[in-house]
Amino acid sequence: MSLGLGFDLLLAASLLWSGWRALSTPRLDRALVLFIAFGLLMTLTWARLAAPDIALAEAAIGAGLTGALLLDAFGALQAKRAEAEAKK
Amino acid sequence: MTDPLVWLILLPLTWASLAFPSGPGRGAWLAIAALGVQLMLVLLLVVDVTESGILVRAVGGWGAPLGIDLAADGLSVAMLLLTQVIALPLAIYARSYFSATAPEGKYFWPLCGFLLAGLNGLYLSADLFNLYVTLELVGLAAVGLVAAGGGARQIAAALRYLFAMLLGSGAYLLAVALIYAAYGTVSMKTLAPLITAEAPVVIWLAGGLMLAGLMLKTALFPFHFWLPPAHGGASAPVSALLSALVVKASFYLLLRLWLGPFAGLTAGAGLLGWLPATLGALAILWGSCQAIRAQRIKMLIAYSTVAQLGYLFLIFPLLTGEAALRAGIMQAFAHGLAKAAMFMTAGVLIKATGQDRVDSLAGAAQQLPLTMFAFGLAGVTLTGLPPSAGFLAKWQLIEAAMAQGAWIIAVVVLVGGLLAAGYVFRVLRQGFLLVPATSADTSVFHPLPRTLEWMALLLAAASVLLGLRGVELMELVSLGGAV
Amino acid sequence: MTSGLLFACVGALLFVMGVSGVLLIRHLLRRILAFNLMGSGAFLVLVGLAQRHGVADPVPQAMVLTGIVVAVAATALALALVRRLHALTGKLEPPEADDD
Amino acid sequence: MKRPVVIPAALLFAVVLILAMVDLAPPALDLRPLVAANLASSGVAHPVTAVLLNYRAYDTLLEIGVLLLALVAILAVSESVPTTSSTSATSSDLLLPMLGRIAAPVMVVVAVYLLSAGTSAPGGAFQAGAVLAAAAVLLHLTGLLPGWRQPGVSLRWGLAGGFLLFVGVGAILLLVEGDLLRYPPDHAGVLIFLIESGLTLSLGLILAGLFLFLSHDKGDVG
Amino acid sequence: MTLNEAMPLAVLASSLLPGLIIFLLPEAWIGRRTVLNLSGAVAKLVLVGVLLVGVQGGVDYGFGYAVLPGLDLLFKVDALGLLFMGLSASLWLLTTLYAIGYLEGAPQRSRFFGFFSLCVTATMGIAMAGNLFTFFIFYELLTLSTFPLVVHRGNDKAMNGGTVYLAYTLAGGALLLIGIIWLHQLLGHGDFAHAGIVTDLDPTYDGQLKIIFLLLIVGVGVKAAIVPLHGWLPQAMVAPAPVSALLHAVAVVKAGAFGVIRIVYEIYGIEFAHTLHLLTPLAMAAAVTIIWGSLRALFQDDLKKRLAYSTVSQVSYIVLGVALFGPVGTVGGLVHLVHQGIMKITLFFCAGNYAETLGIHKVSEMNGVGRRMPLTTLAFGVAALGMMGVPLTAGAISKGWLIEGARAADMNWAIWVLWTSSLLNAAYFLPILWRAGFRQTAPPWPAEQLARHGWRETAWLLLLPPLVTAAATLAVGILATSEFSPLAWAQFIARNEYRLVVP
Repeated sequence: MSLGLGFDLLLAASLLWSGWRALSTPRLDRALVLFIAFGLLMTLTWARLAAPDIALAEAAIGAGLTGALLLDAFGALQAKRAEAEAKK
Repeated sequence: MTDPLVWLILLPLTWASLAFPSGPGRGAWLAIAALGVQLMLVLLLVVDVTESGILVRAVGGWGAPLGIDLAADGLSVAMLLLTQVIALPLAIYARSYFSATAPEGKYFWPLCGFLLAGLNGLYLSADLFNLYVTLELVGLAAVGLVAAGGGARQIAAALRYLFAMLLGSGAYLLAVALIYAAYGTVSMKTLAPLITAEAPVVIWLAGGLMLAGLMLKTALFPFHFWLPPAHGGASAPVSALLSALVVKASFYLLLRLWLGPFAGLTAGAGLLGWLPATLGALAILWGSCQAIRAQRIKMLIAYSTVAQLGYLFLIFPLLTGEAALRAGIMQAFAHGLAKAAMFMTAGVLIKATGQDRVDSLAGAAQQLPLTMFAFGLAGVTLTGLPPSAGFLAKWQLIEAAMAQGAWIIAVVVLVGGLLAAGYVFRVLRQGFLLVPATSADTSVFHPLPRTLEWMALLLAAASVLLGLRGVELMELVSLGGAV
Repeated sequence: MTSGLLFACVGALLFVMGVSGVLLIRHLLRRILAFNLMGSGAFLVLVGLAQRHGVADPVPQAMVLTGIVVAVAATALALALVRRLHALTGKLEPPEADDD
Repeated sequence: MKRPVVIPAALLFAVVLILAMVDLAPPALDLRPLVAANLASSGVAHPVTAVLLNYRAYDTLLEIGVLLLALVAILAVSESVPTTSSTSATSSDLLLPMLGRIAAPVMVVVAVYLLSAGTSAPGGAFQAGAVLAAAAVLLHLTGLLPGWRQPGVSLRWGLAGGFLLFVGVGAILLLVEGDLLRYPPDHAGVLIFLIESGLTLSLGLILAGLFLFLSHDKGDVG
Repeated sequence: MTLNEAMPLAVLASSLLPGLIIFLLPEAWIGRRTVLNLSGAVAKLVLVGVLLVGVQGGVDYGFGYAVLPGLDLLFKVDALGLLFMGLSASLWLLTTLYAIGYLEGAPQRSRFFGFFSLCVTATMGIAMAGNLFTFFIFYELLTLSTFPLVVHRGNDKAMNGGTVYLAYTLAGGALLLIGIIWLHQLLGHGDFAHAGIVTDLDPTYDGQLKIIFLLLIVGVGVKAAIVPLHGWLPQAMVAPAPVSALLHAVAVVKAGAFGVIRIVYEIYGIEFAHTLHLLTPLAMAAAVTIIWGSLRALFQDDLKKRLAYSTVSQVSYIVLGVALFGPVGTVGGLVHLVHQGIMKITLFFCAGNYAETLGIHKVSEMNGVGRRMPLTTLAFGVAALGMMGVPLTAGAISKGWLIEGARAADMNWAIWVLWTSSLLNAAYFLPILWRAGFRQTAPPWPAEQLARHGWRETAWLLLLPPLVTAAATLAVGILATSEFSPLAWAQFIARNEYRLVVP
């Protein structure tokens, strides 16, 4: 059992775990953070698969931009909700 | 020098991306002019294919399997022809339909251009991964059109539509991944001889994924849930575009895969064709019954689309003979032309009365005779009554079914025709009904540009007239086997 | 087992997880997450399975680059729709199927 | 109610799929030698870039189309209510604007590097465009760049320009060389670099736009 | 394209083109519409006349082209078709005149006349169809173009009548379609040929051929209103009088009867149909229809409904004539196709006149109407006597030939059916005549709309057509043995086309 395989197994497990938790965790903000973590793990995975181009793109687009989009949407929705509650 | 095949993709891409910077609501004339050119290009292509058979173009000059091939045979040229023939009148209609300030028309032209480019690209592509990109182009453009400028109901419909599209193309992409892993190529031409009945399990899984994904995208029962709200909720030109053309694209792709690269699997498993056929039969019955019950006129037409798509899938068990393929393409033409016309008339009726309930149509035959006549003609085609393209489709389908002893298909086709008459004549009946002028629920009819009515009539008449001369189209379809 | 094959298997699981999520989850933001998991799964299968013998293959890698861009386009459109729906109805779940 | 059907089916599918994948024989066809053999005439030295912008450049062309289309669709969906310029809430913080001022130029430099590196090493128009977009997002988050409303003419041309350039080059090559996007080997490198530069700019704008248009649309209607 | 090829198309165009143009004419352009209508009708009559002379001289008129690979749209003019065309063309002219008078001032006349012309086009297409495919196309076109006429009044009653009409005819059409395609499947074509086309098939197909026969006959039987497929006909009487007159007394029901003739003689061949034992059941169905229709007519107070049930009964005379295996019966059936049309259209014209002039819709309202409207009542009387089979009328000729035919075929029960039917005819027509002629008037009339102008009891456009057809009823009866009578033409068909020895 090489070090590489061990790392791969760990990475695989973390990928599955973070993906699973991103869907199942009750709190939305945590889900989003987990999703961004998932994106970063994907970046590592691409690096492990000798695909540096995809790793770069995943980091910038997959984790970065998608994460930013999601967080921004979440923030806007929270603000809206808070506003609505304040009105009550 | 002039290569109609490639220009059919480049031209819509160009006018779509020029219409966007020109500004909201702009680009109509550009689009109409370009669509006129596209129509001529596709006619040139028909001539080319008739003369020299299958045309293949290697993008970048590399050729499959390293590069991407574009290919045109009778089947794809027929679909291209259908697309441009419907798109041009539809564009003229849309120009009159969207007022300068209408929010739903703001970015209609760029979205429409990308949609048409995606469709043309899809019909011409011979590369499985490239097809995935065209599928996404078509799907996202369609979703954007449905959602554009809409209220909550439309947005919700668009979301449902979007997720259905994404699920479908996701399944398709996974299948492409499996195929690439198994054979090292995604070129249809290279794959066709490789995939045999002894293919590894992943190929069967890939085939299943593609089948499921494309059935979802074509809204085959029971995957039809997304279609009625999306097609019924969008603005009339968009509904026409979607119902007439977009759903046909995924059907075409399924057919192409079935007859092309996957022929080795589908020919071996004779019973496989009965799966889509059974679902198609259920779609006809279910969709028609829902259409008969529908209260809103566009919902009625949308459910009719669910039903009419069912006919397309009845051909799968019969594909061992060429007659079934012809029947399918004839049905695609019949439904495309008629359904575009029908949604266009619905747009006129809704604009004129300001209401969209079937019950509010009383007196329409008197106020908008041209529109009601167009609706009637389109209805004749959908019902499959002669002389219409729908009738020829039905005739060939029943004949093909009987030739192979598949009686049940013949029966389903006939019952479907009677059910279609049920919902078509429900609308006509209401339109012919005269209500006393004093009655409170008399609809007020607003004057509209005549272009709207004439374009609907044009397409409806085309759907009927095709029923008097289908030889050329059927011969074109037979020039086949690009893959 | 090469890392290619391993990650292809992970990809398969992620894909299945994503599809189930899109089908079962009603909350729209999470559904978008699920769609992205599904996409990532398919990408992993594409590259991983092609490289199951341990040699890098540029063709599927380029395909995945294309796929990632398409996925982000779809995600952005989905988010735009969700935000619009939320603005109009205040809800983050699609309304029940209205068939008429 | 769907749960009892979907989950077992999904699990079953996953198991069958994984078993089948493990079982899979090596493919009959291997494109890698082909990719490598034609690298010399492709105009770039990095195989992934060669696939992206030469062998399968048509995919890339359509993909940029998808991206531009998504942006147009987002604009079509979002309400064009002119909101007062969203002065970011973070303006009280002095550190962030500073960071933005310093980081943004650095990121532009990184983008240019990625773009030029793409011909021979990992990187290219996408990555560079993404970094540009990230710079714009950063500027927005630090309050230096307001959220975009309905785009003006020059912005719209900027968004569509890269794609139009790509289509234009493709069309000219079709007319001159006879095939869509067939680069003459001598000029392939230059043409690809030209396309990539245009794409980097437009991709940066589009990707930033995906964020900034959405971000502007807080959905305050009625 | 030669002139002989163009003739069938010209016949179609003479009503199709005016019809399409009329659709687009503004409502107020009465003059131009009338000119178009009449010139189309006259042109058609002239064309049919030319064809009559040509066919008698042995000229072939035909035109065809492929709609689908292996499937042709085929037109062919033969003597049998001309029998139907001659009837329709002459009655179209008269009915157009009548309709112009009838609909004066009514709304939606452009639509009415447009669809009216389409109906006649469809009828001509049915008559000239050279194969089953073409026949079916025009058969369904007839359904479609009559629907707007049935629902023309636009009230709920009209809508319901229209719905029933559609339900029957579309379902019948579906069965017909499946029969036709099945036959195509077996033969590879469906062209009409005078000796039948299925005889070449292996005897193992006899079972299938019997089922196909049933499908085909049920399909056309709906329009021919064979019991129990007749339910739509009385319902469709909500249509305006010209529609009832031309379409539901002549074009639609005759299209069904005509279809029966084509199927029995030119698809199966009379000999082969006899060998398959198909004729006796057909004759039985016709007999049941004849009796049942007459019985129902007896109990109708609504005048148009009584006429409608009478139609149900009378159309089956034609079917009976066909099913009587023998030349005499054939001639009787063929000639009745024309004679019944002339008589029945007279009756409907008169019924329309009563309704339009005085508002009379029911038999019980007709007391003394003969004094108020003597000419109309005279025409009605002539036609009613003809229907009963009184000598010197058209009806006497056809009934005579039918009875002779039944005797020649050794089907004595059919003679009884014909006699019973004649008695029943008398039972439902004589009371009407008696009321009209001898009962005292109990004014006022339900709704008197048109005043009397001297001898003109109603508008002259309403009066002229029934008088002409009533005169024709007598003429074809008295001059039956002359060279140009319908009877002579029916004998010509039987002799020249079906190679029968006609006495």
